[in-house]
Amino acid sequence: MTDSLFFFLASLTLLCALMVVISKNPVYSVIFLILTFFTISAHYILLNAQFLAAVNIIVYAGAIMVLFLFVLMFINSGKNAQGKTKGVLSKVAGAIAGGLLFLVLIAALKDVQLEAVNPDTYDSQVGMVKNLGQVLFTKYMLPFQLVAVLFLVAMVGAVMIGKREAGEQNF
Amino acid sequence: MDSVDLIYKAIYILVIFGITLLIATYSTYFERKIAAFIQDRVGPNRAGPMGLLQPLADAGKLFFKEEFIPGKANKVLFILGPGIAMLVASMSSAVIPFGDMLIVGGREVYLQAIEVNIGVLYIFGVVSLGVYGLMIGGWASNNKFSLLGAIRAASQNISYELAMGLSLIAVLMLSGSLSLRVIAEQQAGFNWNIWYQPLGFLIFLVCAFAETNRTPFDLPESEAELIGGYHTEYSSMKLGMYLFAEYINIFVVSAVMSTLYFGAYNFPFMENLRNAFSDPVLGNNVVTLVGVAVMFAKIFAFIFFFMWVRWTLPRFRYDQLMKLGWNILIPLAILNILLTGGGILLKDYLF
Amino acid sequence: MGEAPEGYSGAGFFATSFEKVIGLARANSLWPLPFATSCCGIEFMATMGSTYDISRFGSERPSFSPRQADILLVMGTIAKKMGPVVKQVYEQMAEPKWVVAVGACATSGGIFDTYSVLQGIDRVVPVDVYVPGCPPRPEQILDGLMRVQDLAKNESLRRRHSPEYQALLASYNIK
Amino acid sequence: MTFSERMYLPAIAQGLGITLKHFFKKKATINYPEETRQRSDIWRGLHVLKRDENGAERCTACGLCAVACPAEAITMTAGERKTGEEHLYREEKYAVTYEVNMLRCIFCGLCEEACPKAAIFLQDDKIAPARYERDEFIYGKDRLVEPLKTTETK
Amino acid sequence: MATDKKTAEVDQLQEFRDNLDLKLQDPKNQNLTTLNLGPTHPATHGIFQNILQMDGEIIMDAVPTIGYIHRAFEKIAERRPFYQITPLTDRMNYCSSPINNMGYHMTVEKLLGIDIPKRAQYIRVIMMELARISDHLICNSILGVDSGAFTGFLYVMQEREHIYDIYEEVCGARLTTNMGRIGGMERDLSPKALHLIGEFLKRFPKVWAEFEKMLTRNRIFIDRTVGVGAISAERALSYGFTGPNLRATGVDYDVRVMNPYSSYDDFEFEIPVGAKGDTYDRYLVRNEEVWQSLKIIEQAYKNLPEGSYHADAPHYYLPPKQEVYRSMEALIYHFKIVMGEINAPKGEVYHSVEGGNGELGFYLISDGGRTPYRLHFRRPCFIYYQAYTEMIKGGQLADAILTLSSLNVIAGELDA
Amino acid sequence: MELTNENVLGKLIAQFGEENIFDAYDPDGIMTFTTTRENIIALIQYLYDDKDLQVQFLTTMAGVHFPDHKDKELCMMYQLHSLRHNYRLRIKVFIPSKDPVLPTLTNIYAAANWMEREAYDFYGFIFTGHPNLTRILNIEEMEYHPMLKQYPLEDLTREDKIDTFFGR
Repeated sequence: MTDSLFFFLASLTLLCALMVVISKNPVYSVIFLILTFFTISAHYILLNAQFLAAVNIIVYAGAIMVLFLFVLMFINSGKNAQGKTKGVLSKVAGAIAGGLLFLVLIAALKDVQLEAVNPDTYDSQVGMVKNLGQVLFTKYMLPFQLVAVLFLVAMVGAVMIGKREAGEQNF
Repeated sequence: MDSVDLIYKAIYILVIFGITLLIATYSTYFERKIAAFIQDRVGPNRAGPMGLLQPLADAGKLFFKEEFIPGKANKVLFILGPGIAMLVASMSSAVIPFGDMLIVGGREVYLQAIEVNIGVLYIFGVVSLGVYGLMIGGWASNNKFSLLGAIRAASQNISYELAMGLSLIAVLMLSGSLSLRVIAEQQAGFNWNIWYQPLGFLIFLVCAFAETNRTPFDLPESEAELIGGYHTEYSSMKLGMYLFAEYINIFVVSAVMSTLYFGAYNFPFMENLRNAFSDPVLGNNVVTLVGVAVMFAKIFAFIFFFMWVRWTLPRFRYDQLMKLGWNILIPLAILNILLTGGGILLKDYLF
Repeated sequence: MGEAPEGYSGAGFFATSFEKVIGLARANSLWPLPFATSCCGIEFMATMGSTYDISRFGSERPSFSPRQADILLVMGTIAKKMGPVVKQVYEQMAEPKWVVAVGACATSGGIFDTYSVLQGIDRVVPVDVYVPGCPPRPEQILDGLMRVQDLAKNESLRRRHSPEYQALLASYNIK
Repeated sequence: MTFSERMYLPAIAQGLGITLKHFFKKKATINYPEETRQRSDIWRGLHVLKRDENGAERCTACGLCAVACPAEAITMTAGERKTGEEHLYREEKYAVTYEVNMLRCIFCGLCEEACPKAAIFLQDDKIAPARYERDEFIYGKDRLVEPLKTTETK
Repeated sequence: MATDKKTAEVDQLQEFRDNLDLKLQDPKNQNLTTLNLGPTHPATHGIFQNILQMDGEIIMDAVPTIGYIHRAFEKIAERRPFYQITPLTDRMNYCSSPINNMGYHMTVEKLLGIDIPKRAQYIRVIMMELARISDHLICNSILGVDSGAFTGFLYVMQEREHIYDIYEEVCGARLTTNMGRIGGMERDLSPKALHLIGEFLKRFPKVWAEFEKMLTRNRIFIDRTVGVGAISAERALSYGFTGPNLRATGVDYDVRVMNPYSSYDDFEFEIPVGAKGDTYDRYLVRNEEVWQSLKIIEQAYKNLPEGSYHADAPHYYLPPKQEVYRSMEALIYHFKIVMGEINAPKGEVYHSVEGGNGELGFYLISDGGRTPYRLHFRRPCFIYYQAYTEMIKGGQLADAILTLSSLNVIAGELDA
Repeated sequence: MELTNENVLGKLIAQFGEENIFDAYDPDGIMTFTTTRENIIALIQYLYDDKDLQVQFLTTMAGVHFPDHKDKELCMMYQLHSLRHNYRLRIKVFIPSKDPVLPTLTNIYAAANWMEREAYDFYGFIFTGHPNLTRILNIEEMEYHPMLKQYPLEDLTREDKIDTFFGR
């Protein structure tokens, strides 16, 4: 049951992800990207990481992609972009780059051995909120705080850049 | 989970869905009646007794109105928009505990469709998706007023989600759980969260208004400016679904507010009532049923409040709305978190 | 094959009572598009007001978007400059739609028998109900609304596909 | 703005208070068509062509009303009264046809004012009803002339 | 005269607007959206069109189009006898038709040289001030509607029904009153009308105070209106603003005081002025004017003189009906007046009254015929709407809508 | 200086000369005089700038058509108002209908913009220097200027009246 569900979800994810790239209309791309996030969230749930699943939806699907869509709507580039065709050179270059990436991935994954989970010691609650929190604030305290600071800096920087772009009134 | 439980869940989900739809349908009626009463009018009174069939007439009319897709619209997304709005709206009532536990034939039956241990996050996630319906619909209409409405909806929802989430965190700090059922259980009797979180509730209330696009935050569809906003180009049932989704959202948000801050199905002296019965099963069931009634009373009170406010206040302007969200509500919510944290620490220290 | 008894021929019994139900629903949920240009628009405000309260008929939701409106209430003078706009709005409305010409100006031009005023909107769109008066009292506007309700109640669901209706639209050069 | 006004809430609460007060107030609505609103006695409603005490038509087809009409809504043709028709028409001249185009009419009351014979009146108890067809609004004498009063009732 | 009140805010706004043109030329800002506001947009009460150039929500430029209900009043007036123009004036500013009526009548009376008895003048004042109240209360409550607060509108509309009741008792119609005649009023105030006015004076202040309470100090409303659609006194005067919209900028020009007509000099009242000329000031000025109008009505109502309600001008004022039936002379006058055979003297007159919206002027040229040779209306709305483009530039879409409703542009008057 | 009609007229004649300020009379308490189209703008500018007069408010502009006056068929009336002194005056300019050209007033009064467009729409006045002289009230396609006396008022498509009674 879980296996078939996994394969179904995985293929759906891949399909949606492909559609993101293939779709001509950027709005469709965004919508497929959102679908991709959903299927990934479903994967998280399969892995018993509900918190991650919810946060994935809230943050990525609920906020970031809304912003993407927002920007797309503003510039409304869907119609303009469709007319343009890319040159042969860029197509070839794209194909080569993609192929190389594929090769690297295969090479990297070829020798990977999945460690089998020991059913006796496996804690099914490992992905739950409480455990996650505990781990973050004990074992990974320093990286977590560093990431937080990094985020804060990035945010402040984004605000500064945004402000300087838009309004002469404030700065 | 055995099959009886599954059947029970299926029935319960159907019932909740039905009730949601019914309440949403009749919300339109109550909206019109309440508006009328506030404005010294009588409101719809010619369709059926006291106009009670008015929502059905509206629905019937909308069903049989011409389906219209504007020539320049993006057909797929144009149809998808109201669908998403409706789907997302009706999904969110799944995790709300409308009542405590009933004991039927020795079996404990919880009056909640799905118990998820991250119920709050679930609701939050689903609500945050609601904006897609408006955005996609508004964009697909290929109408500038719709597009403006869609853009307003997007920025408004994102901004107010933040403040909403932050105000929620304070509640979560108190309860220590993301499960709505646990949060509800902790507020037994009269131990409601509102007593500890008045500021948080206020922020949440304001954000709830904004998230459901109700006056004074109804900018995405403000009639005087954008005609109908994102649903300007919609006719027939697609419009109906948008309107429906709005009322379902109101219902859900009212339910969430009752659960988080007003003790859900809890009411004062419920223990006294429980102890008044000699049979504990009977006592439990009576208290639960009264609890359900209390829960719905709270929800209706909130729905009334939503409508009452709508017919009283002028709406904000776009930039003022943003200012209120980012400059006032978010700092206040953070302050609230700090205060709550301090309070909890102080309590631990003192007692 | 014998003749069907009266009332059972044509559309079946269920179809007709179904039509009746839908007709009733439509009649009680007529959302107006107030195309208010002048004085009659002010009287329409009075009709929406507490004293006359158009909401009793289920019509208090003014749909300024033509897609969502059921009746086009043309109130006030329609100048020749405005005529095409009226027609465009009418074309944008979704079926079923009705048009009420309220007041002397919209119905016939009234006292404005001048070079710039359209002598009655029935020159650009088909009108279902005429309401006289300059401006009509709110009672008369409600009266007009009730006439439309009568029309809606008795209208066949298929009327909008009938050749007569198509011919009517064609005579106004609509679509 | 004072501080309390800055806080949004007091003004909002005040507004909510006012609307709630109205929620319980007596409603101002008049249930037309079941009830009708009282109109003043001089309300300018639908036209009527009056008869005199003997039941004869007062109108003499002088045409003043048509001249006075700013909307040019009144037309009439005059005729000579024949002998034997004295009970029908008060003067020697009478209106053979008398038409008011109710769509054109703006109910300004100038015709009533212009009439030297007190024949045309705008009555306060009737309003021109809405109708479906344009032709139905040409009110001829059949619809304008006051019905004959029978002796027993009014 | 002009109080010369200026604030830095208005200057700032003006500067911002001036810079807009520069911004428009900036190639970065060429990517503007065109938004068509009207002619059937719900916020254009009445019909006019604005094609806006928007940068996001900010209006960079606007091109107004009017004439959607042009009805050729001035042409009709050249073809109708003097008395038949009264119904026309009703339909010009239909929110305050009695003022239009009376203004026209006073113009003709000025041409004919008729003096009106005091009682008729007082009745006129009462009616005109009632009309002003009904005009202002529509304008201010519509401002509420456009900002989303619908309910206050319906509260004051109930009161407007009572004003209509009074009209109905005086002339027999609700909106297009056709009230008054050249030489006085059509009929005297009936006891019932007097009673209704008394009732109105008692009841209305409470309703109006309640309406003010709902909006005036509500921060949302203040935020929406303060500084919105502001115009400086200089620009306003250059555009020819009059009435409440000019007074909101701080210039206390009021025809009722500057050129008193119809014994306005008998009454005590104040002219409220604003300072910034923004939407909020216009709202406040109108609100205060309603109170002043109430004061005037109260004075006129208390001191209503005895006497005739029309001038003794048999050539121009229709004789009473009873006379017509009896006396030959009256009948002849009656015929002559109705047929429009009484020729007015040659001459030209300008007369203006303080209409609901500002100086409502009538410029009448008579060549001695039965109809005016030329009748020109100075329509205040025509002037306001011209300035609208300038007033909304740099504001947001929502501001534009509130500015429009606070200017109280009435399409019938705008397009004539 | 007290603003009476005589004083103002004297002042203006002293400034612009007898030949440019003529036909002065006082039909209704408002001083009315005629000037030429060459002087009209300078005159209004003078009235605007003068310290004593401060006539700084354009009340209205109205065109009039006199088909019987030879070479003076069209008349443009400017009515001005000095708000500070509450003094009104009226200036007329007569021009032939063959050559209906006037200088624009828009540089002094913003209000003149639409008033001049209206005059153009109704009578066909051409205002030189006007920023946007197009029809304002009527449709752009209209081929005549409807307020000229020779054109009919009525919409000629009206069917529902018989003219015999109306005496017009």
